Amino acid sequence: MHVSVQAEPFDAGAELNRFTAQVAGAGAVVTFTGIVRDTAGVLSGMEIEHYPGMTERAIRAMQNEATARWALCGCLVIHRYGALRVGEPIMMVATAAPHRAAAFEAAEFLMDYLKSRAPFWKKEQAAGGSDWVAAQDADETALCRWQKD
Amino acid sequence: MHVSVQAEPFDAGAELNRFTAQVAGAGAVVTFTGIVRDTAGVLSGMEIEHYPGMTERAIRAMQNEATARWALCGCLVIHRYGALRVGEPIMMVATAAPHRAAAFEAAEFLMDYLKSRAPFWKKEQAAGGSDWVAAQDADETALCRWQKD
Amino acid sequence: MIDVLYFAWVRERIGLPKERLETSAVTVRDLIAELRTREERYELAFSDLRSLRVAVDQELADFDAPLAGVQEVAFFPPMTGG
Amino acid sequence: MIDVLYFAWVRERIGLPKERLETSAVTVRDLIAELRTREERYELAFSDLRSLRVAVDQELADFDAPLAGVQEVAFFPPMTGG
Repeated sequence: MHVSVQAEPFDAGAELNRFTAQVAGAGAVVTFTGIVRDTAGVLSGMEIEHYPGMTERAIRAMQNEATARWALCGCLVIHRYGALRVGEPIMMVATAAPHRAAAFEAAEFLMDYLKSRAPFWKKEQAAGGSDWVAAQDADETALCRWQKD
Repeated sequence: MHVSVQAEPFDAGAELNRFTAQVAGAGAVVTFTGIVRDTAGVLSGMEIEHYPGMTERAIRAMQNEATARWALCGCLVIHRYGALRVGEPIMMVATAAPHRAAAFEAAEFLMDYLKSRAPFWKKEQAAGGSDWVAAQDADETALCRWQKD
Repeated sequence: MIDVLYFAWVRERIGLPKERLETSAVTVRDLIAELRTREERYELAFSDLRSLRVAVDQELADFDAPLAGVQEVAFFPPMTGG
Repeated sequence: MIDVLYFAWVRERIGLPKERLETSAVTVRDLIAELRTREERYELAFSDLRSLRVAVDQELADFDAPLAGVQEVAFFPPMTGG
């Protein structure tokens, strides 16, 4: 289980290979990489603010829950903050499990929680100014899927 | 859209980076890597047989359907055949989409179809002999999720 | 003339990966019936159709698929890729 | 004494990331009421509680969370990570 909250860019491919080499007994590895996307062709970059201390704590709690719930062989979260350029990776999640369903579900669980429960705030920068990204109702709704009955 | 059916091992990290560099407009990249797993600690390796010609054709049909259904920015499938050792990668899927839900769903769709609808057959090798891997009912059931009403 | 291909344990039971046959079979099912009468090893390979899958010209098909104009038929167990 | 932290547009509206306060507030809601009476910029930041989230000692909390023994309270908009 590894978490890194960092300002520097990272190499998703190198992280995937390092992760896979470390997990024992896994038959399935899933990764998610989030990339700064210039939706409207006007973005010059992105600034991410976070809450040092709480961020790592919140991510570790999510990793603990995912690891226990899906019996993961391994679990990685990298998330950047600070100034990011269009096309750069924002964050990455990797999960390893004996079978594919567990690896996929755990990765989606981590993504849904990182979206709405880890203290990061994105600000998009364009020529006309900069704006905080609004939280999506859909992201809040996505969490319902993981409620235990 | 890229498909490679090959005997040689591949570098999943390098493939992820190459894939990400090629897709334009994607905010989300999901990968799945399948690894030869020694469940019982007795496996010496795996042999994968396939149906040259039909394999590529079947995978391309799955990629076409996934690309249309989830409006993918890109889609990659690599699958090996021949002799594989424990711990080696068997296959890899990568999907790129504007948002995470589409990238995850398309990757799971491709995996479910590759499991049961692409002409590959796995034979596990152990000290005591070798045996064809039996198809799982669960893999057949998984396909129901993707039926359109 | 039609090419008939065998994969995995079907290939192992029959003892060859491919053969070229002259047949008057109208459907896949007819072809299987014809093959089963040939030799013990075919009877063994085709004894349980529930554990067999068939592709006609490289597309998955039913046992009732017609063979008119078909160049290639393949028999194999359920697939285990991924 | 309690540390009060502000993030994203809450920080921008109030104009500082952190301050140390003497307060007799019993709950988060009491603290917000206290802050709103201070200056226009606080009133502006706390005018719509539905668009605010709060963490108490680095754990997400309700506005009714008690402040006894608490060292750090943070106010921020809904999170947008991932």
